Amino acid sequence: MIDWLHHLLIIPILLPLAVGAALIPVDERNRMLKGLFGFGSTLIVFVVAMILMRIAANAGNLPETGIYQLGNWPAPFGIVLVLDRLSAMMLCLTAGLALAAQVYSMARWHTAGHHFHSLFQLLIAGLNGAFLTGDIFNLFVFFEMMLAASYGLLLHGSGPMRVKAGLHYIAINLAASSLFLIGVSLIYGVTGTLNMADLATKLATLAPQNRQLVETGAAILGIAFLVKAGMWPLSFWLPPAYAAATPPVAAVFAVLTKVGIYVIVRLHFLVFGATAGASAGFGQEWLVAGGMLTIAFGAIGVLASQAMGRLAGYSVLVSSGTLLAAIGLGHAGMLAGALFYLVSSTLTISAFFLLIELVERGRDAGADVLAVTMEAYGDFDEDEEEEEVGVAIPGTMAVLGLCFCLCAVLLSGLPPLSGFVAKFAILRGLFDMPGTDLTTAMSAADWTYVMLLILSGLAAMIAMNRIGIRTFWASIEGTVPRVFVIEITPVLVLLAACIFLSLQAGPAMRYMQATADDLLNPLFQSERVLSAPRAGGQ
Amino acid sequence: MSHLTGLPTWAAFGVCTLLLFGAATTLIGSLGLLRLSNFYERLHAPTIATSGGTILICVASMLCFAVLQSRWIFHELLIIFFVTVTTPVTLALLGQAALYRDRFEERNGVPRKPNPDSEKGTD
Amino acid sequence: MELIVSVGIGALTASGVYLLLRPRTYQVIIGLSLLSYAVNLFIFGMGRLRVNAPPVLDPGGVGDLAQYTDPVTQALVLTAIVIGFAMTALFLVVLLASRGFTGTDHVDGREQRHD
Amino acid sequence: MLPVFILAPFAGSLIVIFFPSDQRGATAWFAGAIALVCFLVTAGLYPFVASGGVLRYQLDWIPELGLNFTLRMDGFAWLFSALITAISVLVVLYARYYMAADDPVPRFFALFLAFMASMLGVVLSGNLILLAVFWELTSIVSFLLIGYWHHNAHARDGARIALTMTGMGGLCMLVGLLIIGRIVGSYDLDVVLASGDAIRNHPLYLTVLILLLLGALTKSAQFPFHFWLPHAMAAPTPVSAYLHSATMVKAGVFLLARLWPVMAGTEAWFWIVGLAGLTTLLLGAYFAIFQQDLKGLLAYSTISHLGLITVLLSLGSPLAAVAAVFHIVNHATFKASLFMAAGIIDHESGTRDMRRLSGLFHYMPITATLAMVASAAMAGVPLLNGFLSKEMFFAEAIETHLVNALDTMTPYVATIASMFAVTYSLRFIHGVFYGPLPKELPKKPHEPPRWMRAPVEFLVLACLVVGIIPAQTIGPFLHTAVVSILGERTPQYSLAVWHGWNIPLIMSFVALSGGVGLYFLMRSYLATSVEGPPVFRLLQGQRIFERVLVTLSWKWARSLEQSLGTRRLQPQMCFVVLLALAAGALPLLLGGFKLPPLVIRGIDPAFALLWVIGIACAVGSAYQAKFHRLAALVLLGGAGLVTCITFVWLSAPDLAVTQLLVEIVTTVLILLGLRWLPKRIEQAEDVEDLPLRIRLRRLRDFLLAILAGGGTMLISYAVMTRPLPDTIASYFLERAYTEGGGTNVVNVILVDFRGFDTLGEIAVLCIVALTVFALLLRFRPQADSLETPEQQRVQNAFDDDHPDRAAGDSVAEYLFVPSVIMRWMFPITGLLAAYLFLRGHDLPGGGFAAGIAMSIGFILQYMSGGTRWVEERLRIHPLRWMSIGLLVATATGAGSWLFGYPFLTSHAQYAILPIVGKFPLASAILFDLGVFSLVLGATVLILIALAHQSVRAPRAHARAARAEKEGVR
Amino acid sequence: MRTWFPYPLLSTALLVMWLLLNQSLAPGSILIGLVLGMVLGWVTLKLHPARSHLHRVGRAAGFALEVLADIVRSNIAVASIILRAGRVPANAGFLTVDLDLEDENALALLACIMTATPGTAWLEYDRRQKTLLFHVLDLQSDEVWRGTVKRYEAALKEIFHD
Amino acid sequence: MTELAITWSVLLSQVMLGLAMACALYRIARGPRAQDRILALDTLYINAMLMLLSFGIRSANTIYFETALIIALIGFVSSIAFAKFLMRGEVIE
Repeated sequence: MIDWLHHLLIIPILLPLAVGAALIPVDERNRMLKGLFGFGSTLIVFVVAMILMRIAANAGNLPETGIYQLGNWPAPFGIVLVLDRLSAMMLCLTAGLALAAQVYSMARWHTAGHHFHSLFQLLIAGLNGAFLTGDIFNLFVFFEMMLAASYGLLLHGSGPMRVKAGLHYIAINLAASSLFLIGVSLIYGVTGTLNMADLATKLATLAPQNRQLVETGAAILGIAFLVKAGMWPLSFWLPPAYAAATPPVAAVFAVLTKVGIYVIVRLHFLVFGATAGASAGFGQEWLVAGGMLTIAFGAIGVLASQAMGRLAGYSVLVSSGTLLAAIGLGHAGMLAGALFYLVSSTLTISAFFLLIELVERGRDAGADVLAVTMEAYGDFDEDEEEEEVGVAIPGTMAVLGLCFCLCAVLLSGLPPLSGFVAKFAILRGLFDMPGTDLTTAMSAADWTYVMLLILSGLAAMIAMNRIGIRTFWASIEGTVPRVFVIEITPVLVLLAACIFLSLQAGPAMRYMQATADDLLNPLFQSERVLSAPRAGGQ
Repeated sequence: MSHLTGLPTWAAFGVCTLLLFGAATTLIGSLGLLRLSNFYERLHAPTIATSGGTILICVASMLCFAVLQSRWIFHELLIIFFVTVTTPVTLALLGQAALYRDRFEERNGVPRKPNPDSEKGTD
Repeated sequence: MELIVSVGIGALTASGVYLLLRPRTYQVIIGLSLLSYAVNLFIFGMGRLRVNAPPVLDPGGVGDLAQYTDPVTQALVLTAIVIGFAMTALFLVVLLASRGFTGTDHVDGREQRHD
Repeated sequence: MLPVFILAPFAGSLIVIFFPSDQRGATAWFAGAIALVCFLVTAGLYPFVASGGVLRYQLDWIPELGLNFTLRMDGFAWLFSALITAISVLVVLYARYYMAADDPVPRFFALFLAFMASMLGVVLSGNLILLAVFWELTSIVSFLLIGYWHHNAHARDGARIALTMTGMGGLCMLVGLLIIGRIVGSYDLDVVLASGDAIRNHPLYLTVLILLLLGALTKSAQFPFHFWLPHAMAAPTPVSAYLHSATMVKAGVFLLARLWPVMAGTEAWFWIVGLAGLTTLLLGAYFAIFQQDLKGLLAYSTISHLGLITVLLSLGSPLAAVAAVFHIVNHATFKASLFMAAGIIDHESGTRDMRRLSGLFHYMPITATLAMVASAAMAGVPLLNGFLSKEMFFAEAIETHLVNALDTMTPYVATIASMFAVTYSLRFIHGVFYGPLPKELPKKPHEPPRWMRAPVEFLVLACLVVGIIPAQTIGPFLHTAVVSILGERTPQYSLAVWHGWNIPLIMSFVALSGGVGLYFLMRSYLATSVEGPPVFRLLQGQRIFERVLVTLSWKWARSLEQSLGTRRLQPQMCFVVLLALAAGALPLLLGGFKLPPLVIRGIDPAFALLWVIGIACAVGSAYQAKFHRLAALVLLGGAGLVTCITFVWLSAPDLAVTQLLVEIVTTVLILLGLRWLPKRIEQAEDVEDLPLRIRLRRLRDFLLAILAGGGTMLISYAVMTRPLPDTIASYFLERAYTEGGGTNVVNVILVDFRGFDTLGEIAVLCIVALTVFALLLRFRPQADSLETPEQQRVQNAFDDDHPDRAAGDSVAEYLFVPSVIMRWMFPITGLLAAYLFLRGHDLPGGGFAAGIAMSIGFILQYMSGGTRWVEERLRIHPLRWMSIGLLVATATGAGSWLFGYPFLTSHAQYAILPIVGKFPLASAILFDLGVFSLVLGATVLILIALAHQSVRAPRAHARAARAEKEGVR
Repeated sequence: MRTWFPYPLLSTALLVMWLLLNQSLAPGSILIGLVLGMVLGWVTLKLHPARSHLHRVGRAAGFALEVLADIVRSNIAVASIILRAGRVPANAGFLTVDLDLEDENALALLACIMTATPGTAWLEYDRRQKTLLFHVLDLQSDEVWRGTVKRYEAALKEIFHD
Repeated sequence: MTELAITWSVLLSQVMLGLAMACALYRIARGPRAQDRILALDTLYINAMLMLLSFGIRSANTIYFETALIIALIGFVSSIAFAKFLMRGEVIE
């Protein structure tokens, strides 16, 4: 029984991989069949992820359950998978999003090109691998797997927009991958290890010159992650790419940037945590600055977006910036809030990406342009005939409108949904820093962060408001879009997840707090990885 | 290079000579690339390397390892064989491509394609 | 030896980076290839350079470990080579597709006035 | 009991939305019932509250963060709840008749109930954060309510401005509340209320104050945030009546009153709140006079009255606070009734423009009477409730609270504003109900339905009753509320109509007579003037706000986005390189890193020569890549070759083999692609002719490249000259043979120690192959590369011109001898692949190298025979190979589960087979077989998919040509 | 036998190659070599390369030596031409020769031999008219070169017997 | 003595091979025509192969043989791809 549970840890990687592989030779005419198999696989992964989260929450910190030594080689020599609260949470999030996107795709989008479901499964495998692995080079491999699949999925459906955006996306990420390799190998060249936990223990004992080299490696590595995470000014490719992707793909992409953030969180706290000696907290100030700039840029972009797709893309940036700065500010209390924000914003943005296409289906492009120009010059038809009888909204539009409202509320962090809870938790963590006097405990950076957080919410509110009014209220000649049940259900489910998260914020926050505590205790974590016993009693 | 000390003098001498001659042949062949004046002439240059140079150096290698490991080592023969077999493919293709291009641009005084019409036309 | 290799890495990187910053897709793909050579050598170099060290174990016994080259970096380079190859192929096809759709081989899909 | 206030309306809202839209009556009944229940519950709770009790309810939400669902009802909250619920009952009743039959009422009532719940939430919140939650909820729901008639541009704008303003304020307020929570250590309202001194003395008090006021003043439409309110009039009148009397705008003053014990009494408070209040009071009243829209007049009057309440609260004296609370109630009653009356007028006559309305008394005497009483209350006529609170206000205004100019000004401003109030009230009555009978009204006016008027009647009655016998009616309730705010500081006050001859009375008199006089002076002007007050008309807040918003959030944002961002690749790449450089350099520079000494000894000249060549290749390739693509590719091959020799030189034969094979495939691949790129002819590019910008850019890129190259050079040199640390490699070397079962440590690492990497890596290859395949299926070549290459055309033409040559003879001849050899090479490459594969575990080679080698064999056949030729003979299923390869590799790894070991645990053994002898039987071999199959499949798929374009393109070309021809016909 | 080894010569060659690669004559190697030769023979069958039959293996050996001698000789000749290239202008030119050889493999072999001997380069073979265009680096006399080619051709014809 | 002789002669021959590669490189860089470059690339491959063989002798290790073999066996593939590209305008028809 224990054994069975033990192997469960690798299922989230292997199952999608195997299913993805098995689906390759199946004829494309059987798309539905492929889709069903893919769905089944993701569903199992989701269930497994849930079980893993339970395990992680209850007994996950025991080396016997949370560490999986591939090939039965112990850390730091072999590759290990590490289950903790954070990785379990990310697995759940990914699987959840993937389920929604997959169902959505089966309505029409998976017919836009070939091998959608295989690529999708392989993307999930890559994502899960990146979340679970405890080895930096293996992380590279899974990063590439995930990226390769994301390239494929971004290009799914082809067309000039996607290909153009894809070209930039791929070029930048290839450059970033080179940086990744340089960083990893540099770290290996100086420390002689690839295991994250081992690295954490070794860093403190290095000679200063060597430590500087490791820091260089880590900084270069950091650039690679920040490209993925979308930090300004490394993120210009992101909004066009995400806006160009087909909706189900964009929905999953929402979690892709979070991989960058996840890794930064991981390495930052594990390797440059309290035990890192002179390197403790390395690069924090850069994260803060970059994060804040990213929030600002994202918020500006949100305001400047005409199309919802771009708006969503910039929202991704805002979310990334918020998290990066929160990590960089490094207050213990904020971390739990930031993690909560991570989950909430990812779910929201995914839902929004899925929603956008449904909403825009029935719209007239010309009306848009008109509305935009009118607004741009501040012109309003003052003399318009006022008719004070309401117009009934068709059921479909009502549901879409409701979803849009929820998205807007979530994106701008308005109460009472999880977007608000997340921001509140972050701010509260920021304000509740230890220190007797609030005025001295908080730095200028902290205050700027507060301001940016509020302003970005405001920007999202204004932009969503504007776009929502234009879409739902002012559409001059819109036809009611044809929306399939399997398209709207995923959106609703994702939003319901946000609502659930808001209602269950207490338990959720407890989980996040425990996660944050884990992160802030790197010594324990590395001890756990390095002391895990081998199977077969050796 | 401690391993090479195991070679008896005669073998060492042989290996050295073969190697030097092989390398020199190759160098001459490659020099041909520099010194010959047009492409068709240069086309002959690498063949020195592929035949003379390769054979000499491969024999040197065979000799060296055969003596060192005290058994017959022939696998360099494969190299000689394959180089000989594959070079014509490249050279013939390249030569033909050059011919075609030169004919098309009418330069270098290449012979025209033997025109079947002109010959058969007299029949 | 280290000097030569590091100069070589530097030159490959410089050429690669310069091409990455150029506006033609073909330049970029050549640049990426050059950069990947540089990166492969860099990774390899991180295991330190050894001339004439047997890379393969003697089945009889392990002997002195210090005489072998670092196999880890070699394994890493192998992985990197494979992934690099895959990515070159992908980028090539994407640039072809981009060229097909936009009619130009400029990286932005439209010609700038200069370059 | 308390959750009922929140749950019932919210649940009702959810239910109501599903009512059929033609069921106006049922929907209204349902909504009304819920409102009534809430009201009755409130009423039932009075005895407890009146006895000084505080009702509490707590549900954990996020206890760790101090955010709980805490409801708390004290006297003040009770008063507000009563007001909210009572008025909502009346508004529902009113709306039942007001809303048109075609209106989608379920949506209306659903939003209405939701709004009521949010508002109740605001007043009942026992937790500051919860209060903020409900606060923003009121903003959101009011947005939807105001935009109910969203097909009207006004409604949309009004809704948007309202949300933007109040939402913005709410966010600021949240920060303020968070700071309070930090100062106090809790968000619990009781705790906060008990720690006034701590807050007032805190250094951040001013910050908190400003943030809170931003929330409260925007919500209460105080100057300079007042302008959203008149635009919110685009909402259906019941909504206006509700929003502007008991709710929404009252939330702002509610907050001020709620936190009054904590925040008030300081000079900052007095100045900021007082100044805002006084300005609003005066300006609101002044603007109200000049409105032509009935609802506009009422809206500005609301602004003005809220200013009055704000001023009262700003004074910091308990008595003023009492007056404020009292006026809150009074204002709610008369303003709700006035809005309803205005709605009736609008409803029955079809217009709200006062220039068109007159003499309506004739048609609707009862309504007119009711409106007159309510207006009188608004104007502060004695014997009506408005008078009482206004007198209290006057009384407070003349008191000296703090010695400064503002305090001195207050009584004068109060009197003038009051005078204006009389003027606009009079205008409302006189202009609309008296005068000549109206002409050209859209509808013929008449009295409204009985029950539509009932709410107005009730409210007006309340005005009267309270106005006449205040102490007996409102007195106890007011007292309860006041005590709950002021506690021990509750002053002595008397609610009586007559306080004797005193200054306030004189002020009232002055205001009344002055106001009447002013009205008659301005009457003719107002009857014809355009909307809005003179001078200020040009200064429209909403307009300015819109402009600012558009400029900030649209124009500036767009230009900022464009200047901060880019959509071009080159700058992005530039940033990546720059940041990477900075990231690499900074830790070293800041740490004072010392470079290792330069070692020139021991340089092998041959090796040095090799790298001279390598560097020349690299640089040449960079130089040629623009115009001589082929040359660049050849040079790239040279650089790759040098890299490969370097690997051999430095004892890494595995790498050399793989690098070489990959190199060959890559070259073929790029050549395949080159066909589809546009011809690029070298222009005579004179460097001098290029614009400076270009030259500078190139210089910059060149410098960046040099820096990047130099950086990697230095770092690699620094690391390589350092002694090797204690690495994990020794572990592998020790165990590769004994436990991994192979002597080629690199390969053992690949398939065993770090086999998982390999699994991922082949998955990458598989993904890329799929992507390439999928993308190429949709490939549309550009028109100019669509036709067959020039060479082929010429050669085909040659074949066509000569009758004895069949089509394709040229190519057949061209390839005649080479293809014989290339064909025989196929089995040979197969053998090589088998060789590389089988020896992999012990010697350089392995599944990957074997796969690539085999795929080269295939490519060779394609090159010699062409796509069709090969595919007629060999059935190639690369997709199947890939799938099988990946599955085999995975299954091999999973096989170890059967033995109770983790994934990919390898089992190595040398089996003794008959004849064959000792044979390695590691499970890793099976894994490697998977790798082989996948690599073969993927490589072949990529190359062939690309090659197939050449077959597809002529067909596509022919299709296009045909289509064009048909199009011409 | 034919069904098992469609190309006996190929299979033999592969076996030899396998043994050379593995540098062993162990029964295991031979077995694997045979199996590989067989399997690859089957696969090759699908590509239908032309079959040829070797006759007179002894003649072939003699011919090989003859060619080897030619290679050595021409290596020296060409090397001297290259070294003298600066001073003496090369006397290069194109030549055509009619060939009777029909067998594809024999022609390929001829191409290999001509390329392997420096100084002659196989350029173009017109299959309809059976003429070969080749390039000679040192064109002293047309007939000598044509004679050489004819000599090779005759030997090959004998060996391949077509 | 033999050691010295071998060391020097191997070194000398490697330098010669290096120079041979340099000649090829010169032709690659200078052209003038595409076929010259490709021819030179082919030469470069052969020279590299010989360099590897000489390195095998120098290190007295047969483990580097495969790399040389691969160049001999399939090194020509890229050259013929180039050649075919020149002649036909595309590599695979």
